Amino acid sequence: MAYEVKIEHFEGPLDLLLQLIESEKLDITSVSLLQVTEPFVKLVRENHGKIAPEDLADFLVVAAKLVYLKSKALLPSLHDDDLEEGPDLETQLRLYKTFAEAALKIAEMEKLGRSSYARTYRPLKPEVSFIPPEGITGEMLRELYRQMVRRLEPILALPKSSIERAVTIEEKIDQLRTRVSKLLQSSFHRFLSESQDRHEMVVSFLALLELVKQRIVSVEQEGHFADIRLHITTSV
Amino acid sequence: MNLNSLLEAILFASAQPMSINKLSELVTRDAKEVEQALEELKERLESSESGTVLVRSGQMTELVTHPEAAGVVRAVLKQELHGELTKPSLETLAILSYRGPLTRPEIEQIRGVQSTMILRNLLLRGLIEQKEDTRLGQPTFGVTVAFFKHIGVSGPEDLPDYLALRGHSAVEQALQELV
Amino acid sequence: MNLNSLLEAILFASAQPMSINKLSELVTRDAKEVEQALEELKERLESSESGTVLVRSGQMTELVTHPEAAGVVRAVLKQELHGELTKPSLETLAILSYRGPLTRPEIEQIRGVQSTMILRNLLLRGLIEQKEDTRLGQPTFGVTVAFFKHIGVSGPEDLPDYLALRGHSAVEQALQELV
Repeated sequence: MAYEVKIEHFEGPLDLLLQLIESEKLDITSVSLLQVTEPFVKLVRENHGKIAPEDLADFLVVAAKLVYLKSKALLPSLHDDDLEEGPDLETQLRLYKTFAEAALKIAEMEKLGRSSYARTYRPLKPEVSFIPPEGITGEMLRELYRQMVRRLEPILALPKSSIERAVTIEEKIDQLRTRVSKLLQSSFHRFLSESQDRHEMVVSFLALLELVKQRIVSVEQEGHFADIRLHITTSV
Repeated sequence: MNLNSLLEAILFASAQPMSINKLSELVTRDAKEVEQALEELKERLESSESGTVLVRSGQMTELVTHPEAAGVVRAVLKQELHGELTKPSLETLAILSYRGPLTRPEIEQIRGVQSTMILRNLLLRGLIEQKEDTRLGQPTFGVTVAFFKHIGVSGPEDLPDYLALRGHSAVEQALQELV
Repeated sequence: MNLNSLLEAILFASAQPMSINKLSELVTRDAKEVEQALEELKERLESSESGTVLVRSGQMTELVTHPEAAGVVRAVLKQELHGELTKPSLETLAILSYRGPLTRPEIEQIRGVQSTMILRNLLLRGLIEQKEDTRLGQPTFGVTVAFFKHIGVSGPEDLPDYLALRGHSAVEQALQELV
């Protein structure tokens, strides 16, 4: 696949997703999201160690959303409250792109080195006076010091709490996979029989063909007219 | 003396960013008149081809050297060219300069990645600051005068596509869905 | 950019008298051209009713505030000295009381915010002072004896919970890890 060589450096999950879509010269649509699901998941898996631990959870969230979207394309009945929650990926990516492009323009401006500078500060009177704040006490200083400590603590705990979050999301993706494969190991016959009417059956069949084409689903058939077995191939 | 010339003298003497409120206190005129006079000052500096410009970011304003003089001024101040901003820094600064002030969760929704450390770095460099307003109990952040000085513009409206992005209805809608 | 605007930017940034020779070196133009441009600058400042004027004394020249603004400029400097201390300033005093002396970058690591202007103000008010030690080429700062006296303690050891707070692990970790 073409992207394997092109994408070496990415800053966040949306940056990676956008690079994948752009390297394939696609627009941001729900269909193109499905198309880049596999390379996305693959790149996240391969770069597990290189992604900053505090960012990993966010990459996994996007991976989970993509796998979910793809699974839903296959099994419209699939529903997961957690993964439905929050902004839809397409909107989020469009918005991100707007600012990523603005950031590039700002980078160009920065490169010109046309900075403005403040006037050098030179105190008028070199002799220092003593002008203390009114009503300050040792207790107030202690409280201020404690406030600063409280501000620091979550920052220092960040790597640990992020790793914990990443584990939770990885479990979520596993659950999703299990559910999808269970549903899919059901035969093609059952897959189609879930359709309400003939029209829906055709749609399901076309959807399935598309998924096979995209290599999300592999198809096995033991003989002519035997039941067709489906397997999901997308994994994390 | 004109109010705008008086403000110029104050900003010159203080050699740091000052808030509209503080200026208004010092000259005992209301904030609106000060705003108006700062606008006049900005225009006068431009039209007289001054070597200084007025930079504005929200309530703060500062008198600084003209971006075109950057090279020589750096030599006078014996300053190095500041390190290049990283991509995540630029992204966050772009989001905050076009749409700020925003809370950390709002920034994270747009960037799709936790932003605690990047905000901390930008605060340490003085390129962003915590604003007085909070939203849903979260502090909000906005870019500082120092950021505009760094890239050599006099305020957010001088950024490329500012008006388009600031008022963009698609952006507006998406932000509302996100946050 | 005009030579006279460039000279204005230099004089503004350096904030001290400069010689014609030095200016001429900086802009790589001969002294005569610089003289000429300074004359133009002087006239431009006058005719545009600038809040600043160019003063000349022999070879030396300096950009200063307009004499008519003297009153308000004094008020600016007075306010800087006597205004109420902001929360960030008080925080900085708290860190330096318990954990000083520290360098500016160290203070910033603990506070998570750029602190140049705050240190400048606290120095000016005699609440902190530069200590003899330097660390990694940076000067260190500590509170003054006068400040300790003012809050009624004879030294940091008398501050409430001194030992626990001075060596607090979060602060130590911030100083070591968050660089």
